[in-house]
Amino acid sequence: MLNSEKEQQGRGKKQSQLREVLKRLMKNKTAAVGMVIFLIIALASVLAPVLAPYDYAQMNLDETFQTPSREHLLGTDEYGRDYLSRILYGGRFSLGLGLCAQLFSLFFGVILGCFAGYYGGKTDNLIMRICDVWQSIPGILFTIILCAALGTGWINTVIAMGLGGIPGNCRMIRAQLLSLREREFIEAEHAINCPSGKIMFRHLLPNAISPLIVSSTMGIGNTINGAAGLAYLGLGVQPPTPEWGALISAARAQIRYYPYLILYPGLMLAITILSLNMFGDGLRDAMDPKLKN
Amino acid sequence: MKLTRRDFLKVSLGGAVSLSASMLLAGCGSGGSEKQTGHTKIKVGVSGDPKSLAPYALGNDARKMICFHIYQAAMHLLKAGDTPIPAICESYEMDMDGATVTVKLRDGIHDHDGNPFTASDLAYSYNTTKEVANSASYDYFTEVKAIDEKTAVIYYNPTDIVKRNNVESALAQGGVYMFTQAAWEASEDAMVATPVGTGPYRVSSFSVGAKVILEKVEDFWQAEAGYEVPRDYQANFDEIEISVITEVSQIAIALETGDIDASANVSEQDITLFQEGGEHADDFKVVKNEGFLGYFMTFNAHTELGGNINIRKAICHAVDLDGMINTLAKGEAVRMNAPYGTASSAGDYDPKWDEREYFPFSMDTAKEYLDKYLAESGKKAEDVVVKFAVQNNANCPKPAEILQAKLLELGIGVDMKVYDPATFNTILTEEDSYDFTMYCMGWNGVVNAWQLNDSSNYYYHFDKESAMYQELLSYTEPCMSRVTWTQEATEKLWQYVYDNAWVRGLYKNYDNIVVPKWVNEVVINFNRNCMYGSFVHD
Amino acid sequence: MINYIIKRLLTLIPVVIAVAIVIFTIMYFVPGDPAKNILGQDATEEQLQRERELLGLADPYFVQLGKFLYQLFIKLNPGTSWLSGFPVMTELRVRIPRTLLLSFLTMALGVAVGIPLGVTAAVNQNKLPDKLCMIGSMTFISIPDFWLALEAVILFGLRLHWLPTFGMSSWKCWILPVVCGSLPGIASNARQTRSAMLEVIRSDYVATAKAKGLAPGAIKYKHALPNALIPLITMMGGHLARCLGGSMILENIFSMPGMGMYLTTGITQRDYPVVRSVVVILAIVFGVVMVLVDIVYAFVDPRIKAIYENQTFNLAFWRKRKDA
Amino acid sequence: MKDNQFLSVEDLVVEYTSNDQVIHAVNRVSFRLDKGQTLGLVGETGAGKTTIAKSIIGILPDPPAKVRGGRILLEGEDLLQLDDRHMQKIRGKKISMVFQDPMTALNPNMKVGHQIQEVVELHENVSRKEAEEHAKRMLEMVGIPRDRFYEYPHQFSGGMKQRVIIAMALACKPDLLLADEPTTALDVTIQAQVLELIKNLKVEQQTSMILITHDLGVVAGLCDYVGVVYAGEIIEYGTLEDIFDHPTHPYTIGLFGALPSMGKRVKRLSPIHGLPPDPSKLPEGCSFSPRCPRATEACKKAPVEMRNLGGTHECRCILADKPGDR
Repeated sequence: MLNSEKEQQGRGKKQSQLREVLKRLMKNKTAAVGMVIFLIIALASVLAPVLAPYDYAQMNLDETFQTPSREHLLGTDEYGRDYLSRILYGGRFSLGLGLCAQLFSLFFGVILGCFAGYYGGKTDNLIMRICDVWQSIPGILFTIILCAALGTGWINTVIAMGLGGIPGNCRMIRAQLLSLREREFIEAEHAINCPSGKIMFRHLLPNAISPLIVSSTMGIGNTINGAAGLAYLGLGVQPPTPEWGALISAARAQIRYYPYLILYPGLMLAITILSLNMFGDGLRDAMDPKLKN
Repeated sequence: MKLTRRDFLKVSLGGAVSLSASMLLAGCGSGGSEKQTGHTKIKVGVSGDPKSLAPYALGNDARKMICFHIYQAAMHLLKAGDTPIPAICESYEMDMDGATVTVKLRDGIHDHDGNPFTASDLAYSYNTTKEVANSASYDYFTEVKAIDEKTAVIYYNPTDIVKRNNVESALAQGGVYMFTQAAWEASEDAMVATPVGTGPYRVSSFSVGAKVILEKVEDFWQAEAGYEVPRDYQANFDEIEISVITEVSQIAIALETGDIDASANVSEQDITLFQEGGEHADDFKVVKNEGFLGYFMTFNAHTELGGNINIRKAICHAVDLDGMINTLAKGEAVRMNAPYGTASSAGDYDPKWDEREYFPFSMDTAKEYLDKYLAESGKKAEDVVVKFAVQNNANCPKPAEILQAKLLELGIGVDMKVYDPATFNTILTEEDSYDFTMYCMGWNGVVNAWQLNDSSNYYYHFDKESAMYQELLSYTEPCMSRVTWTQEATEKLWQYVYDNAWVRGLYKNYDNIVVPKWVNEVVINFNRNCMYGSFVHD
Repeated sequence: MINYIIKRLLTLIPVVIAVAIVIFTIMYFVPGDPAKNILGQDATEEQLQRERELLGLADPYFVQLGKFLYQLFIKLNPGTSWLSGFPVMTELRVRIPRTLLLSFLTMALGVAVGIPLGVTAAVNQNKLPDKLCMIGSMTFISIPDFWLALEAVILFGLRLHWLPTFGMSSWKCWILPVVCGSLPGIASNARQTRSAMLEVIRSDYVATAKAKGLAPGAIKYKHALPNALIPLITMMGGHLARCLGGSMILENIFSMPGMGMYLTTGITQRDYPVVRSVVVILAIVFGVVMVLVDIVYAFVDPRIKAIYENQTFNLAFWRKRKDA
Repeated sequence: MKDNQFLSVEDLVVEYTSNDQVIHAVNRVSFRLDKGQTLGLVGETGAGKTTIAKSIIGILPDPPAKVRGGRILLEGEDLLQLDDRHMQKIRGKKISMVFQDPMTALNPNMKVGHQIQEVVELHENVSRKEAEEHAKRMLEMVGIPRDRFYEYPHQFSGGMKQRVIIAMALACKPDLLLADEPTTALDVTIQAQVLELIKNLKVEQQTSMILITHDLGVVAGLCDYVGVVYAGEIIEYGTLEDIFDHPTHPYTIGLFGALPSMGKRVKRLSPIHGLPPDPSKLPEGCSFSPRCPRATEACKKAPVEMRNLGGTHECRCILADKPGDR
């Protein structure tokens, strides 16, 4: 009975904490604006099939490079495909790429970090040295090599970008866990011989996760930006998929003649990253009140 | 006292330094090219990095272009497929059964450092190239021996000598450049950065991956000894400055800011700036030169869809060739009416093929063939998914996207994957990972594409033990050997490949060469490289 | 202090060896056959086989690995590029300085402009400079650097003729790439400095300094900034990685042949010696810089210096401290 | 009115605004301090004691805090009217402050000696050499060996750090020392030493001092006058004897009731019930009325003025007409 009572109390606490964070978040205007913009973009991408006036792959070779007009709100690209629908569908791939890569690196980073932070000693040292090696190949270089190794395409790019982020998250979680581990409520857990897995994921993690969530929200934008860089080098997502990074890189040849081709995906990318950063800032302040100015 | 190479370099370096200093003051970015009469210098922009200028190195167009200015081969070709004309060697005799070729050298030959060039140097060049390059592309000859000062014998690999065009052109096109033993031994870096050849130009400065400056060789042996110098060996400029510009859109900008005078790598989008009616039409002109790389599609017999004649025909007829040419090459491209060849590039190309219909684009015929397949296989259009492998170089994915859109219109699914060139080569060898491919390759003959050996790509598409393979061989075999080759055999091969739709040639882009107005005539060599040094100008 | 640096450099060696093994394994399992890539389409099967033997690709994984490590670390000979026959060392001796110079210049500009921007934004918080700085940094973080570079080339190179657009013939050629490369760096540095400064400005010792009668400027630069710099220095490692990655793309746009294109073409053409040696050398450079960052970290933060200096500390303790 | 009045604070009002809520931290506080005297400001935490001190020395953090009114006359000069450049000359020279938490009050990145030397160089136009010598002397004065001049704050214990802060504060012989709970963060033994140190230096340098604390024992040991602060107002003011022997305001009585004393046999301490009022919504009338056992209707209506109970003893309570006795 004692345990269940603690459960309620524990769950109650977490719920209120979540509501607390949301309340504080709403109060912070920039974060709210950021979240709203991001939701609009995410919604537009998800509803792409409904919103998009044309199918994104439907070509019309005698209507190439149309500047924005009534039928084609954002004009057409070099094959006469409607650019608005390509950008909307592109949103799916780009946001998907950003989200999945971050979730991928968050997932593995957290597991590695928890083991390193919680068990300490040899496992900690081993995992830390692996992270050292992993991080000593500079960021984008590691992604380039992985992209070449795994080959091009959306899924391979997600894996390549995701793998790059794991050591960073691992270190962050480990640092949090190290400081939390000594706290009394963890010793209390030991006292009632709560299984270590439960301690790690039910109690340690919720307290340690907040900085990671902040860094991941900002990471999404950088991942999409990185994908544009990869597409420029001819790796990552390849032309048929209308991912924003690939669109920007493909449009660079026409930068002088049809600037709108690089402008629109670039703007969408910029707005997404802007909104994510604003949301991330707000989230960090909401989650960590003492940081509030 | 002959200037040894070391102090010559010192002098030229000094010259280069003062030259670049003056250029620095003039602000290397500002002002158009010097407008004095009798241009003595041409600035060229290339998009590929020549990397190494050693005589044996393999490599891209930029390297080949520079090497053709510096080195000479045993013989010389004016146009691919012609009979070679004298260069280093006066003449050659072929002995088919003994599998040897004996060559007679001209006299008065010396390299840039003044070392005399004898038959032993020719033998040395061949043998060193074969040994140093350690690459199988020099397997066509085994060894070269010098008999006396002026004659040498090249021992061919017996199986190769039979191949039709491997003998004569190998003397010019075989990738072996002439250099003297003395120069080779004197060079520390195996001539990678300090090449010493016998050609009309020599390297005066070389900064890795950025800029190569070529300088006219005053005492060019061929002119000095009074021989007639072919038009692509004339040295009409004192200096050629070759800058490597890796970003394609920057080449047009470099032309407009005057950093470079000419380039053959301007992108299709930017070319309109320099053609008539373009912004810079009055300073530049564009010369069209048929490209080397052509786009085409091949089908994989191993898979169920690739092996089916109706599907192949449906896909071939779904190719909107005019749409591709107008969209991607602004209407400027050479259509291929035969697998792998065009009239000008392939010696064995039969002109009457151009009059024939070659898979005319019509969605209805494509639909017909598709329905035939659907009836045969009992499948519905939706659940037919074609696996399409595309090579990711020289803009291959662009025509592939147009084809993909057309096939989607047909109602069948297209699982299109773009592979970088290296991975693409391995994908070809995997039997079931693709139904058909699109890639671009350069061949100088319809037959040349099939004839080489059993490991070339197209044979991968066939199951070696299948009857189809034997049938294919029955058509390619007669064209293989130099002895048994006839035009009818090539015609039969064309017909067989067309009827079975094994290969569908698409088109070849033109290489647009942008040159300044003061260049009157653009000189292209047999290998389609621009010989900037020999451009005729006022 | 010195023996700490030596100890720290010694730990670098196993890391670099591990990096070499990792990159070797990745390239070993990468699809694509180098021999076919070199000989082209028309090579026969036994020609390919002979080429693989020549390149040493035929022998088993561990033999190849052993040879590679022996050549690289003992003979210090990274071999020659399979495609161009150019010894990798000569090429790198020319290319490494260009990439490193570009990366360090962009990093330096990023720091030199980013940090003061961050400080001014933090000091007059929620006033105009703060808002401007934040909006500016938000926009520059989100623009891909190659788009920025291309627009800059068109504007400054083509339209205004102020600056050369490519190559390295004069120092003026470096202006555009360095500025374009440093903008994302400036943006992120400004943001991080601002949040670090905000935290420091609210601390007690700044109140003490004010109580002592120091002028706001003196407080800002003598007391607040040194303490705000400490967390920034740990970010320098990540900042350098971004600059290194960014310079790879900028090198291509401005045709400044550095490690970037050399590596990417090496990868796409399966030129193993090039890829392996470039990655190992980059890892070494990156490792050494991280050690430098730690040493600078010690100079700036006396508490860390104390840990380094007293002999009794053991590596594990220090590791934990640094990783935390 | 340049009489010997050293410091006079008249009707000081300070408010904090944080996300559109206004907090009345200090409401019309007035008190006087003669040269060489020590005033103890006593009260619960959050009563506004520190705000008063910070507004005197002028280091209130500007965005949230704002001085709404009143005057702070130091030797006749109103500090609130001075611009910042002027105030910089006064801070550290005429007025200096000792902070509560020694652990974070010193710049962790600067050598201890230099932090003292800095204030000396700032206010005394002496050469760097002399300033260093002066700083070393100050260190010795507070009982720290002079060769620890070049060490960093993290190499000192809490007590030692507080000594450095005191050395820094008294380096330029200020006329007025503001001590904001100097010993709260220290354990008892160190507390006694630090208080002893402050006492000796105060006498030696004739500095007048405002001591802020919630510990009546400390006040007893050091102060000449005492002001009891509650909810941003001084509710009782007088000499040490007035307050300790004749506490009249119910809150002051409650304070002493909550104090365990060795002499009396008391079974249970009598805490003051309830909590201090919310500073953003102060009650009408006497701010202590909600918690005052003897509160009447009159107390709740109008704000209560300070009333003189004779001599130096004043109290802000309408019921109080003569000094009570304990």
